[in-house]
Amino acid sequence: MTHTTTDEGTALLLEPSALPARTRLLKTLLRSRELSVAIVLLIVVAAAAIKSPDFVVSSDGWRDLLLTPTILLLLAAGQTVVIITRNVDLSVGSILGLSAWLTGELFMAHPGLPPVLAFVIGSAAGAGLGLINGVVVAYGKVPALVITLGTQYIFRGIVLTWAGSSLISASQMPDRFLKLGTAQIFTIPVLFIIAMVIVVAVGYYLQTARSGRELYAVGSDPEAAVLYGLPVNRRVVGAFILSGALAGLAGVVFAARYGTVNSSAGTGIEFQAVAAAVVGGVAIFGGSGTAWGAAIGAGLLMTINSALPMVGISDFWQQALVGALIIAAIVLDRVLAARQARKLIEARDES
Amino acid sequence: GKADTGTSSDGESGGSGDKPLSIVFLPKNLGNPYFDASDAGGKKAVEALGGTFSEVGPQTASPDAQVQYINTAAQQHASAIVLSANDPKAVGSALTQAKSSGTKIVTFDSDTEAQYRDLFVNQASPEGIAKAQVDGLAEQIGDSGEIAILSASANATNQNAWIDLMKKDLQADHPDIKLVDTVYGNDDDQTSFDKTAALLKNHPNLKGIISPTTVGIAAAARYLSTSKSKGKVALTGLGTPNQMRKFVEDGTVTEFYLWNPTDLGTLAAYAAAALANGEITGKEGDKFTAGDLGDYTVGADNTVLLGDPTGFNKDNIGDFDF
Amino acid sequence: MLMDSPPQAALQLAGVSKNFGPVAALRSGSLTVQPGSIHALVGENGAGKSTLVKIVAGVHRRDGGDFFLDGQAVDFGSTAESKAAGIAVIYQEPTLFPDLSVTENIFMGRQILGRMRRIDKATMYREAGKLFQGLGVHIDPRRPALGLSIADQQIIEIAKAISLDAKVLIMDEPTAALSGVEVERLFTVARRLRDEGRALVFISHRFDEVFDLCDAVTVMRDGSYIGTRPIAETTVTEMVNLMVGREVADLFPKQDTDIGDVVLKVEGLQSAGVFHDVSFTVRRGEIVGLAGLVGAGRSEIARAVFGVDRYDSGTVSMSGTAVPARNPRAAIRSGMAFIPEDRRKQGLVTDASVAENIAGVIRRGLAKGGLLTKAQENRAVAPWAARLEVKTSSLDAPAKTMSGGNQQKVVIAKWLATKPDLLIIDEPTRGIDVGTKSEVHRLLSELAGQGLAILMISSELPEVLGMADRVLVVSEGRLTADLTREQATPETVMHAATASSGSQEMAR
Amino acid sequence: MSERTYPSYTHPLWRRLLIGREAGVIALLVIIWLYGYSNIPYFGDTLTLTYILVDMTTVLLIALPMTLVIVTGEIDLSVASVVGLSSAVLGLLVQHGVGMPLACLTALVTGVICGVVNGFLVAYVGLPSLAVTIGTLALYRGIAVGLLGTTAVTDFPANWTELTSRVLGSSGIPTFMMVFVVLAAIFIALLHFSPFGRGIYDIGLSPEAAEFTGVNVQRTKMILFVLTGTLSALAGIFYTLRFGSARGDNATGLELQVIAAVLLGGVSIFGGRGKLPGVIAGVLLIGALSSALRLEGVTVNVINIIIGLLLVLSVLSTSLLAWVSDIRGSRARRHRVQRPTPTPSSVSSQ
Ligand SMILES: Nc1ncnc2c1ncn2[C@@H]1O[C@H](COP(=O)(O)OP(=O)(O)OP(=O)(O)O)[C@@H](O)[C@H]1O
Ligand SMILES: Nc1ncnc2c1ncn2[C@@H]1O[C@H](COP(=O)(O)OP(=O)(O)OP(=O)(O)O)[C@@H](O)[C@H]1O
Ligand SMILES: [Mg+2]
Ligand SMILES: [Mg+2]
Repeated sequence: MTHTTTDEGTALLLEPSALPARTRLLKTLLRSRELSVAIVLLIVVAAAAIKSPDFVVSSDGWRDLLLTPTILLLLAAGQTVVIITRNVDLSVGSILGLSAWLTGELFMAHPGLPPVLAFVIGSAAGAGLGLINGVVVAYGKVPALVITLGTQYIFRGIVLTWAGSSLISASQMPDRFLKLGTAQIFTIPVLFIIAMVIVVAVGYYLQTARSGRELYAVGSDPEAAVLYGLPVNRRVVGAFILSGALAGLAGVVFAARYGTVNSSAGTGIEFQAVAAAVVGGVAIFGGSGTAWGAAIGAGLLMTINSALPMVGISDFWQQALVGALIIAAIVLDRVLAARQARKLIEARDES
Repeated sequence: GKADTGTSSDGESGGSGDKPLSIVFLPKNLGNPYFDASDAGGKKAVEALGGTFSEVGPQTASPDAQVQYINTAAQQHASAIVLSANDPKAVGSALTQAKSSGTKIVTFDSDTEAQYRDLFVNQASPEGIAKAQVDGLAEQIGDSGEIAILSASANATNQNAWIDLMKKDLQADHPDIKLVDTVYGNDDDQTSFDKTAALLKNHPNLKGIISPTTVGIAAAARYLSTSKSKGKVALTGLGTPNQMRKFVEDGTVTEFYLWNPTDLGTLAAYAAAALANGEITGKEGDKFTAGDLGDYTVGADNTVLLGDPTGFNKDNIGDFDF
Repeated sequence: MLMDSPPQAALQLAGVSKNFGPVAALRSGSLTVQPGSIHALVGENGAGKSTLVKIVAGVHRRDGGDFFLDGQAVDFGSTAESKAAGIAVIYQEPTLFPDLSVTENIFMGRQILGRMRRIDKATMYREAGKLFQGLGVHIDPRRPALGLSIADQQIIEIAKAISLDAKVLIMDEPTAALSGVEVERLFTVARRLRDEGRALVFISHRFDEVFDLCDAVTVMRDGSYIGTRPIAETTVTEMVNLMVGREVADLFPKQDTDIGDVVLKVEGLQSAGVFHDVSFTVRRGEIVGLAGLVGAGRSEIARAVFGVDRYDSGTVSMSGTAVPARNPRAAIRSGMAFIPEDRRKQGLVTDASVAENIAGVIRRGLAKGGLLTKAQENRAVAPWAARLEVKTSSLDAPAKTMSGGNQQKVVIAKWLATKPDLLIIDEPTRGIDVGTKSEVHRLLSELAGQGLAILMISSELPEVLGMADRVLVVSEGRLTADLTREQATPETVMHAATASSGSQEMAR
Repeated sequence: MSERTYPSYTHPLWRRLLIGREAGVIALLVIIWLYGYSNIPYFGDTLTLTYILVDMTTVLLIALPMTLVIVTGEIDLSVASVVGLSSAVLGLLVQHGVGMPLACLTALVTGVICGVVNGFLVAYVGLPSLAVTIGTLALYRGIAVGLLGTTAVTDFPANWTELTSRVLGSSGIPTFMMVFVVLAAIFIALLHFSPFGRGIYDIGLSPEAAEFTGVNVQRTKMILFVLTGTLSALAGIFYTLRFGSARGDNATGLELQVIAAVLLGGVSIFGGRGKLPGVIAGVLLIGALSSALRLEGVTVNVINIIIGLLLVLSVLSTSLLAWVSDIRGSRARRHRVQRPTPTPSSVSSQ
């Protein structure tokens, strides 16, 4: 089996070890979906900045550019982990709402509560709800789509019951906490830093931990995962717990950022989270994709929303553009995957 | 009439006296402190009259969800529905049906088309509301420069009416002020917040924002208070004192306006009761008493007017709690 | 439990049974493997070998019987437990994660950890490289598993099992897709493991391999243990007799028939990476056998002919009329019938009823005014079920509750109901018990006698040799021989089947 | 060969009708109706019936083709956006003075086009429908909102808007239900009494086997997505006329209601299982339950929780039953396994 690397593309697929380490890394990076989405994101930002430099240059513009996607960033990273296992979590919007309300109630009851503790409690509450989703999906052997659709109704119903028609406003939460909503370190908002640290950690975990890699295996072929002796149910439950925890955290971030919470916080955001993951290169049927890609996807979706009016497109058309973007992303994925599969099969003729 | 052949048909429409008074308050959506205040006023009034009060409403401010609650109230043969409409037309056929089964319809805060209701309780004359906000802002920004409007939903009747009047006022009395943009926050806190951010970015020379909606002005104030535009971009509009107190005190907002929503709810409840027990029919010139608020007369277009809006500022905001 | 027999068996199963609903996959399976030995497990398709393996692996839980490991009674509820107990299994069907690299596939769940319990990729790639070197193959450790040939997939499975460092290594037909050289390398590794004192179980349908490699052999038939012999004390004939339970000649009741006009004509069929320049014909009354190793591409050729798969170039025609590509409906209209190899996934809608399955293709013709009722279906299918003597309690029983042989009869009934001119049948008797097997053979023979053209793909050499009027041999996607009934012997067929591409032109 | 005869059915008709999720849903519907009739004031009014039916008409219409799509194992999340888009198109045309018949027709054609786009991407490009329709959910809604901007078109002729609230005599049944009844009959014939319908089940149970049997999987899926698009557009026209208001954001979030109702009606999200009568009962169950709860003064939050629980439990019921019988089975097996066995040495010496 002598293999002369004629076609560079196939070489990267079939004989990556034959390439020098640096070339390999570079080529993998250049072909990665993360990079292409990031480039689109940069183009969007640049286009908006040319029209209106304030979009990036002014201190508020810069802060909002980073702050606006923060919540979706967290949700998309959590959603990625679930989608990688070939499931989906439609209840994240309701979990966010519950956690945001919980945060408000906590501060009303204990105004002296350290903000850190609010983040911990919010995430823990989200993790608990994620645990419910995960256990029912994994051990009930029922499709995640249906279960999380059901729990979406249930969790939202709980927030509604709890919150009723009231609203927790900024004046009812301590300033220490609300300041976090806009606090900056070296001009970078604290909430954004928190979200980025978490996204990077989740991405790193998925790449370098055994259990992280097992999530990919479970989604790539669930039956094979059982034959391998992988703890499939535990991994699925774990994925839902992580997604729930991040949604819970996003709820606390929501409370800090917007300063006002009512029972409808986070309504409908679950589709955006799924869309961000899909745009960021996460395959909807599991097995591939990164949390980083999803985060960039989230950044792109949210930034497009605020950039469109700058480039003169009425914001009524934003959603249409987002939809077109999602479809373009999955069509592109399919085309690339089909090309790769074909190359791999044809390469068998030559070997 | 046609559909009303059920078991509990009570014959006479209008329910004269002997039928217990039951009034359903149906705000645009739940979770809105403005409606909390008005419904509280309504509740007190209804209970004072010895009737049963109930407050129902959808989660989000959409007309289709409101229709279901109108239907339910009609099924229960409620004496009257007191409604703030999410769409002037979309709730129309449901209201017509409710009317035909004997329920009186009072709108408040946001009206429907006139044929669908018996009475509209107007918080303030649209002209008065528009003028208060425009003149207020003009004074704050020195009567010239770019301003923008942050409204609720694109279809909110009252908002659109006020915006039209504001435009006329601007043209007539403030030629140097330029309205550069109107954006819609859908009475959603997060959306309004993000729209404010976008407004400031898109219009670097913006000098003022008018937000004629309580959700919008609070969100905009919160954004402004943390941005470098605080104190440079003026903000006014319609808001509740409790929500705005903080921003008036920290200087983000100089003055904003509102009528007293509790009084509005009270007046609507008394009007509904008067209709239900046949005291008035809603035609121009009808008179009724609204408890402590005193006597009111139905004006043109079957409308009752509460009064002029109040301005809230550093000096008087401490006197209010709603 | 106290032991008195001196060398304690590494693995021992006795009287193990397993049912899948109404299907008794294993009635009474027994197997005793000593440490430091290689034990062959043989039996016909469907004898229950793989089921036995899956019980040892913890995939299935046994319904009854005893299971000891190193003398300890065990009962595995999951594959993780059996793995932890030191059992490594190479399953018959490769089970890889297509999205992951081959190295990750090998080490999944027990990756080598470096600093801070992070996965040490560099070491893993190195280890994988070493494993492949030991097996004498060239596979890049970094490439994805997607797109590997069946043979390469099997090698990954072997590498995975070897790297587990297990006390007991079970290999379910690991050589089915391998070439001679690769088989030899595997055997070297296997012998080394045996000499290290491990116990190995080797399943294969190739007797030469069994005699070459193993120390003892256990024969199974029809889900039951038949006997165990030291390899030195047995012969191929004895093994076959034990496996089949009767004289072999019984199995292939081939009638002589008159061979008529060309029905199917395939010319220059080509699909990149799968098969190349395939041309052949099948005539009325003729049974053409398509032989070759697993993964040679025979099924792919058949699927392309029938229009389920695409092809790049070439033509297919039925009785002189061209059949459009990638259109099974058109193929059916032209008179083709196709019984695919995977009965449960492709041949049947297992959750649907017997009646719905048999009526599957003809139902469009049954509808009156566009409407179709269950009654119409039942009326139409009953004669076909009767003709094939399908054993079922009622016509609305789901197909999944039936035995493999009966399922195959349902598939055949479904296609015979279309009154085809050509029947393509892929692995006609895979997983079918001996009795039904000869029934199927008799039926095929009878159908050919009535003038049906039959293209039969089979991995069982005796079946091909016994049934076919003509044998086509496929190797690596090319036709490497076209043999008459007289020319076809185990030697000529195997020779052509292992011919590597380009080394030999087709011997017409 | 001996002619065997086969009974057509294992179980008698009554048992076949009684087992299965459909029977459960229908029973639940009847129970709620009877309970409401005797215990909840005003529930017995014909007006209640009218309101339930009018409220659920859009869901009923879309649930018909949605059932077929889900039976093939796919899903269409874009339906509510198609409702919004067709509503926007209708409104825009009426605003520009186009006559109602032509405007309605154009709105329907819009739905067909939406369906073709979904169907093409799913069936012919082979993309997962979940991802595709999340994309078109945003796309179609975006176009709808983009087209109408801030305006709501309300000037529809009264004789058209009245159509949606007209009632059949004194029965309380809305006249428009006749259209639904005809459509339901067509869809039931299509799914349960036609070769095409059998193909739909085959695709859902085993797409590979269906392809081998000569079912045109791609074309079938295409047709089904076009049907969802078309009926969603019809629902959009109904919705617009009922509220007399065309808005781009009409029926936002309706897709989840439709899917919840379909799943509640016994359709498996994995495909291959489910019947239309069950689905229709499922939709009416949600309608009746919500109406009953509202009349009892239960608020929207509790209604949400109840519907969510119903959905989760109905899907779990099959698993729970299997689990219970599994526990029983494994207990029995453990008994067998632990029974005193011959020593290994005696076995190996056979
Ligand atoms: N999951 C299952 N469900 C139902 N029947 C099964 C299942 N697995 C195996 N069977 C049946 O059990 C019997 C034994 O199958 P098994 O795979 O053990 O045979 P085998 O000896 O390995 O055959 P081969 O040589 O073809 O691999 C067959 O009739 C098969 O159809
Ligand atoms: N899951 C798969 N992934 C990648 N390639 C595959 C896969 N299955 C089959 N192939 C490839 O397709 C070709 C034909 O395989 P296939 O097993 O169908 O051949 P076959 O001769 O019909 O063997 P069988 O005896 O199993 O029917 C081979 O090149 C094989 O490597
Ligand atoms: Mg086997
Ligand atoms: Mg094959």
